[in-house]
Amino acid sequence: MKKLTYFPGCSAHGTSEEFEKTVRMVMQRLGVQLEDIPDWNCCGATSAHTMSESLAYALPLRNLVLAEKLDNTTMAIPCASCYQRMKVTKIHMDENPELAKEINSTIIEEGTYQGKVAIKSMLQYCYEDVGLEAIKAQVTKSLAGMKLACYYGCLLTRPKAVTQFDSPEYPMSMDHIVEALGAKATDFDYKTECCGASFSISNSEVVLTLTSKILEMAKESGAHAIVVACPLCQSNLDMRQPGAEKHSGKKFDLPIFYFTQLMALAFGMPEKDLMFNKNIIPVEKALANIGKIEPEPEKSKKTKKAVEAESEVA
Amino acid sequence: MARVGVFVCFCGANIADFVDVNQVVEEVKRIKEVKFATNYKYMCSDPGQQQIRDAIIQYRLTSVVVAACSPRMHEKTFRKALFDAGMNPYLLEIANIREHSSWVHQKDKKAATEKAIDLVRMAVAKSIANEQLHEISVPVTKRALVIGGGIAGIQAALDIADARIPVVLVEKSPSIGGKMAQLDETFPTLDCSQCILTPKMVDVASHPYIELIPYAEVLELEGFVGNYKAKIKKKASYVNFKTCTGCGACWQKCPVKVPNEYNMGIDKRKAIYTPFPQAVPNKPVIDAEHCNMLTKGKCGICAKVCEKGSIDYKMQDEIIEREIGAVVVATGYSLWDPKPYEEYGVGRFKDIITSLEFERMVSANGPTGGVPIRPSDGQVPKNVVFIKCIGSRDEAKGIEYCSKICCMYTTKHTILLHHKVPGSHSYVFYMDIRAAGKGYEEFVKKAQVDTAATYLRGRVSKIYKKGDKLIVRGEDAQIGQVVEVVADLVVLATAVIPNKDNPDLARLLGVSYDKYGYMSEAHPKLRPVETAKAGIFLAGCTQAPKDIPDTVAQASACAAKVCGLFSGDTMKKDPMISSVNNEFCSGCQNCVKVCPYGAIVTEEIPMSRGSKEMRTVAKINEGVCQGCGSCVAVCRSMAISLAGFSDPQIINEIVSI
Amino acid sequence: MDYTKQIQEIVAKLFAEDKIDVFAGYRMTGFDENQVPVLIQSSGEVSRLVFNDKSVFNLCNYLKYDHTRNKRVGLVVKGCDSRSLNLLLTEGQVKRERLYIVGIACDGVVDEQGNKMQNCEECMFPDALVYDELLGTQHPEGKYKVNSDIKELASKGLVERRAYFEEIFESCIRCNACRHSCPLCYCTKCCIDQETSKLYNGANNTSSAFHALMTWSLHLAGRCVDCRNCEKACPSHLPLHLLHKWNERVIYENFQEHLSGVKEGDRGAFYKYSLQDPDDFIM
Amino acid sequence: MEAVANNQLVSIEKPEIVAPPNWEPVIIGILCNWCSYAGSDLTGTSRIQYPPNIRIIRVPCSSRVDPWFLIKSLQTTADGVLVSGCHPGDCHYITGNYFARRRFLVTKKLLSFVGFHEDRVQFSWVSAAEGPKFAKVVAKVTEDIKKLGPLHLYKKENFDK
Amino acid sequence: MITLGLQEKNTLLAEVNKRSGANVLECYQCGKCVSTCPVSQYMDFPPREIMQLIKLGQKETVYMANSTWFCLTCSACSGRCPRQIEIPAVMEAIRHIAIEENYVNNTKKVKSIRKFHNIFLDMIKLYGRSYELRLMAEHNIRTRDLFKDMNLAPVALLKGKIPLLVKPVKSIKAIRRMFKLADKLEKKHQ
Repeated sequence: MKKLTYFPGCSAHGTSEEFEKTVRMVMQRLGVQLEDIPDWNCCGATSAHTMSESLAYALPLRNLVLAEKLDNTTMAIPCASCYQRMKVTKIHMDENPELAKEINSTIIEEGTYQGKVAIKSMLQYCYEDVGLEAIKAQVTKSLAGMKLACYYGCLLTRPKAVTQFDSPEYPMSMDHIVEALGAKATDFDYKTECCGASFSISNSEVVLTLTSKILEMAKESGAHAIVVACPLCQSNLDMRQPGAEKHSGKKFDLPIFYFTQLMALAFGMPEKDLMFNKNIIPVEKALANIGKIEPEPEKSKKTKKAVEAESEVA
Repeated sequence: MARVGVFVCFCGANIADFVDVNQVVEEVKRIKEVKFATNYKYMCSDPGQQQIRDAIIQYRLTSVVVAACSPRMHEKTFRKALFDAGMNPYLLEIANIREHSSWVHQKDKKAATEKAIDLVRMAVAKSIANEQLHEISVPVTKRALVIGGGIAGIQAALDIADARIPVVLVEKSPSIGGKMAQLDETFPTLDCSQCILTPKMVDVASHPYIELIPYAEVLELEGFVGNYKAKIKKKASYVNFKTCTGCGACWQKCPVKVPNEYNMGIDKRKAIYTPFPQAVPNKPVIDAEHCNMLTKGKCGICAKVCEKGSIDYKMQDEIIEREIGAVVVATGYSLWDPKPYEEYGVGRFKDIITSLEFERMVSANGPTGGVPIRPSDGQVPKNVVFIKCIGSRDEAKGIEYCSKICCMYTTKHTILLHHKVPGSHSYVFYMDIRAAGKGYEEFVKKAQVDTAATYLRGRVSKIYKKGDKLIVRGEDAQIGQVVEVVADLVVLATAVIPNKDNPDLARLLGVSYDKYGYMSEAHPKLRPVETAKAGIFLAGCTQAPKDIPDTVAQASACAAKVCGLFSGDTMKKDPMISSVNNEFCSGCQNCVKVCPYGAIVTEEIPMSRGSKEMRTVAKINEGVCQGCGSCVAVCRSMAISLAGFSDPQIINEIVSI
Repeated sequence: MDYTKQIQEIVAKLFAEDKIDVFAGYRMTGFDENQVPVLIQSSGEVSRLVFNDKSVFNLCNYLKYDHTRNKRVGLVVKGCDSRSLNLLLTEGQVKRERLYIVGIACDGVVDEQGNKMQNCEECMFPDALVYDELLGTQHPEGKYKVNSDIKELASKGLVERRAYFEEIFESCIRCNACRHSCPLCYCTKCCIDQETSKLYNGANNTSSAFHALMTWSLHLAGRCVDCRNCEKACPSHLPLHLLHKWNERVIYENFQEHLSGVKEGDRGAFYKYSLQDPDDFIM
Repeated sequence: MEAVANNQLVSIEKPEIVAPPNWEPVIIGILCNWCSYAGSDLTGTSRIQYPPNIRIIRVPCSSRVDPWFLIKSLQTTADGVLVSGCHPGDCHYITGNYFARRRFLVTKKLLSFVGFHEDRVQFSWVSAAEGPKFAKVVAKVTEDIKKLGPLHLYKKENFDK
Repeated sequence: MITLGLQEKNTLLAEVNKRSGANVLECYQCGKCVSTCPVSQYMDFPPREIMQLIKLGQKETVYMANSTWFCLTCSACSGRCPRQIEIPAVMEAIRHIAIEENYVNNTKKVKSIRKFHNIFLDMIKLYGRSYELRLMAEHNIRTRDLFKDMNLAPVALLKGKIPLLVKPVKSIKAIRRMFKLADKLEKKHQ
C-alpha cells in the first residue's frame, strides 16, 4: 500500500465533509494510505496574505514543517485554496532560503523546514500518481449517460509557475478522470473562471454574478451536473445557486459534485455513504441519467465516390 | 637609413594660435632620420601639397609625416600627394596635432606645443617602420546567387540580370512567387497581387541572364567575396522538366489527395501537383511523401497518362555547383502558430482562422471562390472579429517585436470583407494602429469611415462558444469597459517570424543572426543590406519583418550593391590587412578562433624546403580579412602582422615619446 | 602509488605488438632517490622504467621536440600532465592517433624532500583526463582552492608585493629553462627572442627579466596546467607558479571558466568571450 | 608652494622614488579607430579642454592591443596607459572588444599582483559620439596617475646604466 | 485633474516595484487584464488603470482605490499578461502599503471585505482553524447586517453543511505565538 501525507484543511470538518469522506474512501480503494499531518493548522487562506506577508508564509510553513515529520515524499491536499497557499509558500521558501530561515527560526518552534516534501492537489495526485488506468480498473458501475461540466476554478491550475500542472486556460485532467468513469465531459469554456471565492460572505452580490455566468455556461454546454475539486467552489456554486437563479432569472438546477463523490459512485460504493444529502441542489435528477445512453447520431454511409466529391468541393 | 620629411600645418590659425609651429619644426629637425622639416599655412591646399611633392623628390624621402588635422580628415588627400610624387602612398603618417593638441589645450600653449612635438616624433618613429603597401585586387566571378524566389528574390534577380550580370535563382518550393503569390489584394492601393507579380515571375523564367533552379536548396558556400563556390541540391521532382509540357493530365488523374499548402490546407491538391495555376515554372512535381508509387510501389497512373513520358520514378536528388561572386539572401518569413493562445480556444474552435487563411478565402482564385466562410458549417459570416498582435508584442506567448505588417493587412481585410460580403461588419481589436507609410493612414481612415469597421482598443482576453457563435471578450480601453462581441468568425493576425531554418542557413553562409533568427545586417542604419560577410546581402523578411514596398526597395538596393561589386574585373581592397609569417607560425590556430570574419584558414606546408614532412600553418584570406588585428594580438609567436599597424610601428610610437 | 610493474608490462607489450616507436617515462637518476624523464627506444630498455610518487616531471614536454616527431609515442600522464596534453591536442601540436597514453589516477607526487607537492595538495583533477588505459583508482573531482601562496601575497600591500617580486625578477638569469621545460611553450621562435621585442630588452637584466616573465605568464594565462615543470627546471629556484596561479584565479573568478585543458577542444579563456564578462572595471 | 607639493610626490609602488620638481606624468592612449579615435576627434572639434599629458596612438580595434604593448609602454616611456574602444556590442569588427575585455582585466590584475597600482592601466568604452566623455576619461586618468606618482617599472635606463 | 511634474521622484512606483517584485513600467496598457478580471466591473480603477496611476505616481488615488480589496488573487490576469507582470502581487503590495500607512477606504463593500479577513484571522488565532458558522455570524454582527443570508442558514445547518462546533488545534499556544511574532517580523522588515 502506497503511503501519502494528507492535509485535510479546515473545511473538511465543515462545508466539505462529503469531499473529505469520499477522498478517504476512494483512496482506500485505490490502495493509497492517507497519513494526516499531526495537529495541522489553518493555512491562512486569502485572509492572511491579504493582511500580512509574514503570517501568510508562517501559517503554511508550520504545516510544511509538521508534514516533514512523516516519512513520505508527497503530500496531497483536497482543498484548492490550502493547496495554493502551501505550494506558494514552499516555492517562495525554496527560492529564498534566507527568508525561510528567518521565518522558521523566529516564528516556528516545531522544527526546521527542509523542503523535501512535494505538494500536490488531490486532483493532481489522482491524475498523475494514481493514473487513469488504475481508476478505470476500479470502475464497476459506469457513469455512462451522464454529461458533466468539469469546473476547476482558479487555484488548481493557476498561476502556472506555482501549480506546474495542466493548462491554466483549458485544463483537461478532471475531464479525463470523469471520462475514465464512463461519463461524458462537456465542452465547457468557463472551467477556470473565478467563482468569487471568499466574497461569498463579504460581498455575496459578486459571487452571485460570477456563479450565475458559470452555471449558465455549464447549462449551455449540455451538462447534467458540474464536477469540482474545491470546497469553496462547491459551496459557492451549490449553496448560492438558488440565489444565482434569482439573480439571473434563469433556472439552472445543476447539482455540484466533488469528483471523488463520482469516483466513489462509479467504484460501486454504497450511495448512502456518499453524502449526496448534503447537496443543496438535489442530485437525483442528474443521477437518473446514468445508463440512459443517447443513440449516436448515425453517420450516413456515403459511397466512396461521394466522399471524394465532397473533398473536391471543399 | 630612413629619410623622413616633416610638414607642419598652421591650419590657418587653428593650429598656429595654440601651438608654436616653428618650435615644432626646430625640435623635429633634431631627429637624425628627419632630413627635411617645414611648416605652411594650409598643407592641404595645392601649394601645400606641392611643397610635399617637391621635398619628396628633392630630399629623396623614404617616408612623409604631415602634422595637421585628424587622419580621418585628410589622410586620403595626402596619400594622393605622395602617389603623385611617385612615392608609395602608405609611407605617409599623420600626426594629429589639431584635434589632439591645439583644439583641446587652448589655455596652455607650452604644453600644447610639447605635446605636438611628441605627436610628431611618434609619427616619425612609426613612419620609419612603414612599409610599401599595394592595394589588393581580388578577381571577381561575375555571377550572383539569389536564394529565395519570393518577391524579394525575384526583384533582386531581375535587377541584377537587367544589368547583364548572370544570376542563379534558387527556390525551395516547386514554383517561385513566395508569400506574395498567396495574397489577394495588396495594401494600400488594393491592386491585385497576382496581376503585379505574375508578369515578373514570367520575366524571371524567360530572362536570358537568369538561371532558375526551382525545388532546390543551397547546401554549402565556400570561398570569399567575388570567389564563392555554391553547392546546390536539386531535389528529385520525378518529372523531367525538359520534356514536360505542363499539360496537367498527370495531376488530373492522380488519385492521392493531400492538404494544399498554397491554400493553407483549406482544400486538397494531388500527390503530383503544380502549386498554383500561375506557377513558374508551370511544371508539376511529385510529392514523394504521399505518392503511392514512391511509398508503396503501386499506382503509376501519372506515368501512364503522360504522353511525353516525362515521369521518372527513379529520379534522384542531384547536386550541382556554381561559381559565383555575390549572394543575395531573400528567404522570406513564416507565420507564427497561434496554438499557445489557449484562452482563445485556438485548435478547439474551428471558426478561428489566421489572416493568411482568410486571405486565401477572399482571394478570387482561392478555395472558396473569393467568399469567406465559417469552416465549421460553411456559412458566410456576418460579424467578423479581427484580433491583431497575435504573437507579436507578446513576450509571454510569442515574440517581443512588432511584426510591422499586421496593422495594414488587417485594415485591408476589413475592406475586403466589406467588398465581398454585403451587410457584414468588422470588429478590430488592436493595441496601437501603426500606419507609418505612404498612403497608409489614409487607408486606415478608409476602413474606419467608408467600411465602418469598429475599432476597439484592447487585447482580447477570452473567446468562448455560445451556441454556434463565438463570444469575443476584451476591454475597450477608450471607454474603460469590458466588451463582448458576438462573432461568426474570428481572424487572428499572426506574427511574422523568421523561417525555422534561417539560423542554419545563416551558419552555412557564415552570416550572423539575431536572437529571433533574423539574419543581421552589417550596420543597422548605414549598411542595412550588407552583412558582416563581404559579398553577402540581405533582402526582405530574411532580415526583419517588412511590407512589399520595403522589400522591393531592399531587393533593388541589393542589386545595386551586387552591380557595384561587379563593376570591375577585379575588386580593389585596402591593403591594411593581416599576413602570416610561415617561419614563425606554430599552427596553434588560436587566430582562427578569434577572427570575426572566418578569414583565417589553415594550410599544410613542408617542414623545410624540399621536405616531405608537412606542418600546419595559418593562412589569411586576403579577400575576407578586414584588418581588425584580433589575430595579431592573440598570436603568441608574433607570426601574424597587420600591415599599417604592425608591432614595430606601434612599439616605435610607444618608445619614441 | 607505485605502478612500475604495470607500466613495464604495458610498455613491453606495446613494443612487442609494434604499437609504439618510443616510450616516454621515468627512470632513477642512478645517484640518488630521485627520478628523471627517459625516452626509451626499444623493449630492451623497459626495465629502466619506474613510476611512483617521485615521478614528478610532465612528460608532454617530449612531444614538442624533434625526437618524437612523426613517431608513435607512448607516454605516462598524471592528471595535470593530461590537461596539458589536452591543450596540445586542441592546439594541433600532436595527433591523438600517434599517441598511446597510459593515464594515472594520481595520488599526488612528492618533492625532493619527500613532502607532497603543493600543487598536488590543491589539485582539482588528479586523474588523467585523456588516456588509452588508466592505472589506479579514480578520485572524485576536487574543489577549486585558491593557492595558499597567492592568498598570502594578495593580502599584502602593493609596496610589499613590489619588493617581493623585484627580488624575483632580479634573481632571474634569463636562462629560459622555464620556457624550455614548459610543455605549452612550443613556438617555433619565441616572441621574446624576436627582433621587435629584443630591441629594448635584449640584455640580461632585471628589466628584461620582468618583460620576459610577464609576457610568458600572459601567454600562459588560461592555459597553464600547474604541472610546475618550470619551477623544477629553474636554476634560481624562483616561485614561478605564483604568476600562473594568480592568472588562473583571476580567470576562474571573473569569467566562470573551468580550468585549462579539462575539456578537449577548449583553448582557454583568451580565445572566447561571454557577454556577461565583468565590465565594471572599464570606464 | 606648488613646487614643494610636487616635490613630495613619491611613487606609490616604490616610496623611495621621488618625483622631480614640476613632474608631469606621461600617459599613452591607445584608441580604436572607429569609436574612440573618432570620439577624441569630436572632443577636439567641440573644443573641450583636457589635460595635455596624453599621447594618442591609433589602432584599428581594441582587440589589436596586445597586453604586451601595455607592459612595454610602462617599461619605457609611460607612467600610465589608457586603452579605449567601442562599447560592447558596437564593435566595428563585431566581437573584437569582447576578446580585448578579457585580456585587459587579466593584465590589470597581473600588474597589481606584481606590485603596480591597478590604475596604471585603465580602460574605457568611448563611442564616436562621446566627445565630452573622452575629455572626462582623460582628466580622470591623468588625475589618477598624478596621484600615483612617477612610475619606475623596471625601466631600461634604471638598470642598463 | 492631475498635475504632473511636481514630484521629484515617483516613490510610489519604486515602492510598489520593490515589494511586488514586478516592474510596473512594463505595462503597455493593452487591457487584457481588465477583460480577464472577474471583478473588474466592481473596481473603481481596474488593473490597467491602477498600473497607469502608479506610473503617474498618484499615491492617494491608488491607496484609496477599492480595486486592491476586490482583487481575488485568482491570477487569471497575470497568466494572460503579455508582459508577464505579476498583477496580483502588485495589488497585494499596494494593499499592504495602504494598511501600513493608514489609508482606509471606508466604503461599505471594502469595509465588509476587510472585516471578513480580520474575523477570519481572529478565528485562526482562537482555534487554529476556521469555523464557518461563527465566521458568518460574526461577520453579520460586525457589518451590522444581521439578517444577511438568514435564508441560507437553516438550510445549511440542516444539511450539516456548517458544523456547530470546531475541533481546535491542540497546540493553540504555538499558533498564537506565531501571530505575535509574525507581527514583530513584519515591523522589522519595514
